[in-house]
Amino acid sequence: MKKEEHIMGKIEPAIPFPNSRFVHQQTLKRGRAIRSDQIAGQEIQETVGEIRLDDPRLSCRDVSVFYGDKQALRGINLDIGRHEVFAMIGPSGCGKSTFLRCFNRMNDTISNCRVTGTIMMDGRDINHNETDPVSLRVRVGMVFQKPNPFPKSIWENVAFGPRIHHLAKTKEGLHEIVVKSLQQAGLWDEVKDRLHQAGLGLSGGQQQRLCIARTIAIHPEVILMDEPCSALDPIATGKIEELINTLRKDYTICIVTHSMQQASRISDRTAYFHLGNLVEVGETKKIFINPLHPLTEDYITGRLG
Amino acid sequence: MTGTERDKLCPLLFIMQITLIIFSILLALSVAAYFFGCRRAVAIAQGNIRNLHSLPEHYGFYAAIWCGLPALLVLGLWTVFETPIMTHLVVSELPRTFQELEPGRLNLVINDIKNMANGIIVSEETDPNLLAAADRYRSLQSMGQAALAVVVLTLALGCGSVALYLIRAKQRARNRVETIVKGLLFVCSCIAILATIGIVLSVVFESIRFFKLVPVSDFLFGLKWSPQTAIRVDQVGGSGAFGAVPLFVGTLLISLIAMVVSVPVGLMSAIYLSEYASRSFRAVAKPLLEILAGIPTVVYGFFAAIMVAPFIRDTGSRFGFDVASESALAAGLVMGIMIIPFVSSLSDDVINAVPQSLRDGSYALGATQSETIQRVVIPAALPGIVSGILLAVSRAVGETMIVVMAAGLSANLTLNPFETVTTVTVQIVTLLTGDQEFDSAKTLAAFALGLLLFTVTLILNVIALYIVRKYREEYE
Amino acid sequence: MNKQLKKRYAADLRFRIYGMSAVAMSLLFLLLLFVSIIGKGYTAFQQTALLLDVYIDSETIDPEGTRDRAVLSSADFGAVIKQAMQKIFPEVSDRRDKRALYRLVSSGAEFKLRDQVLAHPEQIGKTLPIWVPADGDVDMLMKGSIARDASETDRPLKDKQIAWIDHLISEGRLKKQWNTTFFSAGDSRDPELAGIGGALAGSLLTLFVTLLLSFPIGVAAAVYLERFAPRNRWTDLIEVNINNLAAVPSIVFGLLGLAVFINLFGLPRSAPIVGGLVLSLMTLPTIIIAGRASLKSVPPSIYEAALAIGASQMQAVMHHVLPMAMPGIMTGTIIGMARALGETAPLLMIGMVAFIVDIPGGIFDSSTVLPVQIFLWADSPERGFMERTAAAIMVLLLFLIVMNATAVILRKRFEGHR
Amino acid sequence: MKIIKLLVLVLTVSSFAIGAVPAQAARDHISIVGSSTVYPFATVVVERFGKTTSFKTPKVESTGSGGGFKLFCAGVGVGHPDITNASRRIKKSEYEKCQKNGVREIVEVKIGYDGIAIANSKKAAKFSLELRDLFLALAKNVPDPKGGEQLIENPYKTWKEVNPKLPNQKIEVLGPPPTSGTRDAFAELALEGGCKTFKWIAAMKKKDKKAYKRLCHTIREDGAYIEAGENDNLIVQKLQANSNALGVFGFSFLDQNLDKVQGSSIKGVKPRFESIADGSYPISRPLYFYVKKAHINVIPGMKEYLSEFTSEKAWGDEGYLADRGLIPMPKMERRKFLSDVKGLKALKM
Repeated sequence: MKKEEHIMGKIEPAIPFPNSRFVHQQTLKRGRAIRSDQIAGQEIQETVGEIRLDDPRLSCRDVSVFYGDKQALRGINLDIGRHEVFAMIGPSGCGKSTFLRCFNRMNDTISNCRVTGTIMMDGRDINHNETDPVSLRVRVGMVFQKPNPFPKSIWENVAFGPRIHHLAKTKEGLHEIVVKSLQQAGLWDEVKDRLHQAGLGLSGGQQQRLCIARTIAIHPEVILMDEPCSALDPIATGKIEELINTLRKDYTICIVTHSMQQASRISDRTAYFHLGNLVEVGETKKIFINPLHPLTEDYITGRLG
Repeated sequence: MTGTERDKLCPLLFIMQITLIIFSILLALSVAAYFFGCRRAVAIAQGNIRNLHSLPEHYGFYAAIWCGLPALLVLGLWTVFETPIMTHLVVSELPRTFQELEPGRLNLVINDIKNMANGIIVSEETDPNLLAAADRYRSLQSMGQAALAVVVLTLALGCGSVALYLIRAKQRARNRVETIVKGLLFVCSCIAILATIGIVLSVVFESIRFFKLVPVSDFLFGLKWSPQTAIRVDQVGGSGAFGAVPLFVGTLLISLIAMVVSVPVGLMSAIYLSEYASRSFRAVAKPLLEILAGIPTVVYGFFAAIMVAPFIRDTGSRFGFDVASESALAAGLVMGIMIIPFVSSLSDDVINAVPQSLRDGSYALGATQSETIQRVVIPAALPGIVSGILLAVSRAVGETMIVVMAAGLSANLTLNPFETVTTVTVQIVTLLTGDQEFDSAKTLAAFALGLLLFTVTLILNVIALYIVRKYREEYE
Repeated sequence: MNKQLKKRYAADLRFRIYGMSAVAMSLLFLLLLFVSIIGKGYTAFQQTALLLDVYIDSETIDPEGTRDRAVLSSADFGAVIKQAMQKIFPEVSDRRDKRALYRLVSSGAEFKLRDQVLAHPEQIGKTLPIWVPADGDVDMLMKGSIARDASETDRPLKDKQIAWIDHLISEGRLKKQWNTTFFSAGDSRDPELAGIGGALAGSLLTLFVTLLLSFPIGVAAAVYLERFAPRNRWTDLIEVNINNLAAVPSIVFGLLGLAVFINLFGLPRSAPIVGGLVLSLMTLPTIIIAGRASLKSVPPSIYEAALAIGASQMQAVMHHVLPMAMPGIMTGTIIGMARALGETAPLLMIGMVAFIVDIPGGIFDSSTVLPVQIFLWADSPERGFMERTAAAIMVLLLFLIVMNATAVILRKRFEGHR
Repeated sequence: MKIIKLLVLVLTVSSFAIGAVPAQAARDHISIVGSSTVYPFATVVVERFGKTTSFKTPKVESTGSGGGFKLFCAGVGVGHPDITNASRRIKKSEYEKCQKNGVREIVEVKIGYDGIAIANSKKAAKFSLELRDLFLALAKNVPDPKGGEQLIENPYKTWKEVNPKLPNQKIEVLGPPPTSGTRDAFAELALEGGCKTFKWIAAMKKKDKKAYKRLCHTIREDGAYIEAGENDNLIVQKLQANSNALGVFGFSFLDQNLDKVQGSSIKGVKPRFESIADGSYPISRPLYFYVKKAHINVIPGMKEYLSEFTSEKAWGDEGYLADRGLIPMPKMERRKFLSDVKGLKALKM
């Protein structure tokens, strides 16, 4: 019944996050929203590198995530800029996916998951109880590790988002959005003749691009990608990376990846996570050429991980 | 019971006990064979089991099977054929006058003899011939039992000792034992096929006889059902119309009402329990719902006939409807309640089988929970749900007790839920419980209806299973 | 945008409410069913008894004074009971009135008295206070099922009789007692003497046959199909067959039983052996399917581990896989048995609907089963049978709930272990 | 050790199973089939018989008179019933069938009388019917209401159309199916009785007996007459629920359910114990059971069952059967049948 925990998760419009207000006040009371070094009595390394940005799109302060009693993330502080591709790397279980899921509150769907700290998006707290997760997710799209097209036609897959959000008044308008999204996702040429065939009939890479098309069809500001290429072969991976390259001019993209090469190829900035801590943040080139933290260095050189 | 009667009963009890004793001895011998087999195997191996091909216990089982199985077979055959053989022997010794009796009378005489042998003397003046026959019967029986005991036990001992004697270190005892066991398992798994064949044969032959009397087309497309052929020559019966369409329509009407109740309620319950409800609520509510499925249909029938039907009638007449006391509505409604858990647990399974990634994908696009369920989860689970509903329909069509108790007998060709209709199953029951003889069109019609019912549910099941299989393939 | 969102949330809430009300509705049905049946049936667990001071007149029952059991057991105890009633109401002299008076006592009273006298012949010639069952109508009046204020023609008891009953109540001769007859007796035409003992024994015998046949065969078939069967057409056929058999209407199994077991094999009608055979064919698919699911859920690593240390296929299955799957198989079996216990329709086909008083002692004796008894009683006109039907349903449901609860607990524990 | 435990278990279980199997399948109880009208009386006797004697209680199945004869006449032998109850006399055709199948000697026992009541719910208006009304309302073909000697398919929809004195109510009669003796008797006494009141039809009897019978005994099949199964109890319950319907069933059921249903008077006579006993109620018929003589010394308890049924305490004026609604025969008739039973006088037709 491990699935049950997922399904059981609730989106409660009235009280979007039971703990957020409390945490929020606590942070305010303490007067400093930047860093707490000691949480739960554990020794925390300071994050190395440049955390802050001017005019960030997303800004996290003191973000911790708990699964039941287990703490998965410890006091993360991080800014993510506009129109940048931000990569998160680290060994398995370091919390990078969990962190990613905080940005569109996907963690709400897991019943025993608790998020503390503040994540501001364009200056507004996304965990605030007036922030609605549904409208948040319109602004923050997400692509998952395994391609998960709905068991519907390609057209329906892309039209799903615009339709529930009433982005188009007419069927023609909807079709326009679908076509544009597919074009943007670089899938149009491959599927234009079979728009009404099942999305599940596409190849893995195509499916993943379909999921990206589905995401950009609702015009998000941020796209979260959770290891989008891990289930794909190198050719399909190359296509996705190309796509990310073209998308960066319109969107902020956060990508979690296991592949350091991928991170170095596509990202502007990179963060290295280790056992729930954010160890180092910096420009990708810097991180890969000259890591400051010994842990980062160990990981990048392959001694760890 | 007087003392003498008890004395006369003794042989019977004694005989019963003998079979039991033989059986017990046989089992004991097998157990002994098992131990001897084990021990002998160990002895042959000179204490080192590694010298053996199989484990000692396999040799034990091997010996036990040889000891028990042939003897058991003989015992079984004897119990089956004992009575006919004995009877034949006794009858052949009866005076000619008895032997020349027609079979029915002879059968009575035999019953008398058996009763006498059991110590039940019916008539005051008993025929000495019969008394002698009864004595003969009894003595034959005890002789037979004695012979049986000797044969069975000798067989067991003989086969057992040969098997024991033949134990060798390199004997592939395990393989042999396992082949026998595997054979037994295979035979067991074939019983399902036997059952199906039995069903088909038992309805097909009678149906063919029925269709000789009533043409198939009349049966399948006739609009009038009135199975009252006269059962005697000089009785003036009805016309004896065997058009089954009113029955189909009635069955469908009641099933439809049942589905109208059970599909929405069952589906929504499943959705609520699997998607919304808290773990603890689910843990309580699900077994409670399953109780609804476990309640015997005769209880639903009672509930429908005694409580629901009068209630519907009264309510209907309050609003100016003319509701029959056995309206299709009452039976359908209660049948619907019965089917709710059926629909809900099947839907629950398929909804749970929808991968979480689809839900995540939908949430990530900013869908609310209900939108996710309605637009992603349900469409994804639809084939499974449809097949579940088909199974529920086949259940509704075959349901008997509720309709027997709450629906009527008059075969009205109507779609009005307030009127009385009758169903295929009701007719089967009434046709067969009224008059059990096997040659009138009336009883044969029941078998034709049974064949029809079997075919329809079979088709529904096959379609449902096909959908499920295809659907599984899609996700695996 | 905001307005639209509100609308969407409202739709979400609505959907949720639909779901909740669906569950609530189902549970409400369940509650309604239970409440109405318990409400109708609980009274049957009590029975009105009548205290009579019976003078066991040796003139009437044993004029020759032999004290022979045969004489005593066929003696006219009815007359003795009538005398006792007459003694309480000496003023009743009219023949019609007398008959009306005697009707207040159940016809079972004389048998109760007879058994008592047979057990203690020394009581002959003495006056014996004895509680005998009152007539069903008296019982109904005491329980309030017959309205006293209805007009005389509208109720089975006449005004005079009610007056006598009131007199008996005031003397403390009428009292409601725990109804042991209901559990011990077989069927009867008199509601006050009818019990579920015979049906219960029939049900147990039938279930015994069912279990004896379907459990070993079902487990063997499941093991074979899940672990040994080669993938070929024959196996496919068996599988399809089992799945179909699970959904064949139960009444069709009844037709099978009638045609094959009764007409072909010549087994006796109305006997638990035939019922058990039919029901075991019905239960078999349930057990096989549950067994296979349970065997499948045993991690393959265990099987492989057993093979790796040199066990044969058979040993690996019998020693490791089967024991681990056993709780699941048992759960399936219990559920199958519960279904068999509640099954009625196929048993109607094989003649288990008959008036049978004697409690069956073996699987070849004529008998009915609990659900069929319910069916028979549900069609009986006497009011007393209505409450007895409901009470029999309560007993049946109790059995089923206990069985299902066992299955649920077993499943829970099974899941907990893994 | 496990194996030993298992074996012990197998041993006990199978010994239990074998112990339950009788060594041979001889029948030691009486098997009774037949009319649903006689069923309540037979079961009472059966129950008494089982309680007062050392014999096993007979098994009674309610199959309807016709079905009963069919089973009864199928042959002699333990596979066939010993006794069949009937709510009418055995017909010549049935008797011949019995003879043909080797059931040669049959003992006929008349047990008393039963009226056929036509009743409806107490909540509804009371009916007062003539036999002619019944015929016109229920026959399949009736004389043309416009006059003349031709027949038309029954056009009547309401009772008022049949007879202006009757209530304006849809004709809806619940009655037994053709296998039942109640139905036979009802057709013979009520419908034929009404049928005969048309002079030209009565004249037909002499010319074409078959056509006459077909006309007078055939019940309409257009839904006005509803076959409610063999179970008369069920009809009572259905009447209670449906106040528009009339029901046809034995008087004993009316007697037992006077608080629920009311009997319609026929030809001005109410269905009462007394009126049936003295013969003034027009639709009353004798009840019988038939015994296979060949079985009498073979099946245990047959003689004793017969003497129980024919004892004064059972079928007498104050016997327990009278309490159940059976109308006793006059004393002389009882004596005659008692001596028939004692002498096992075989029926001759």
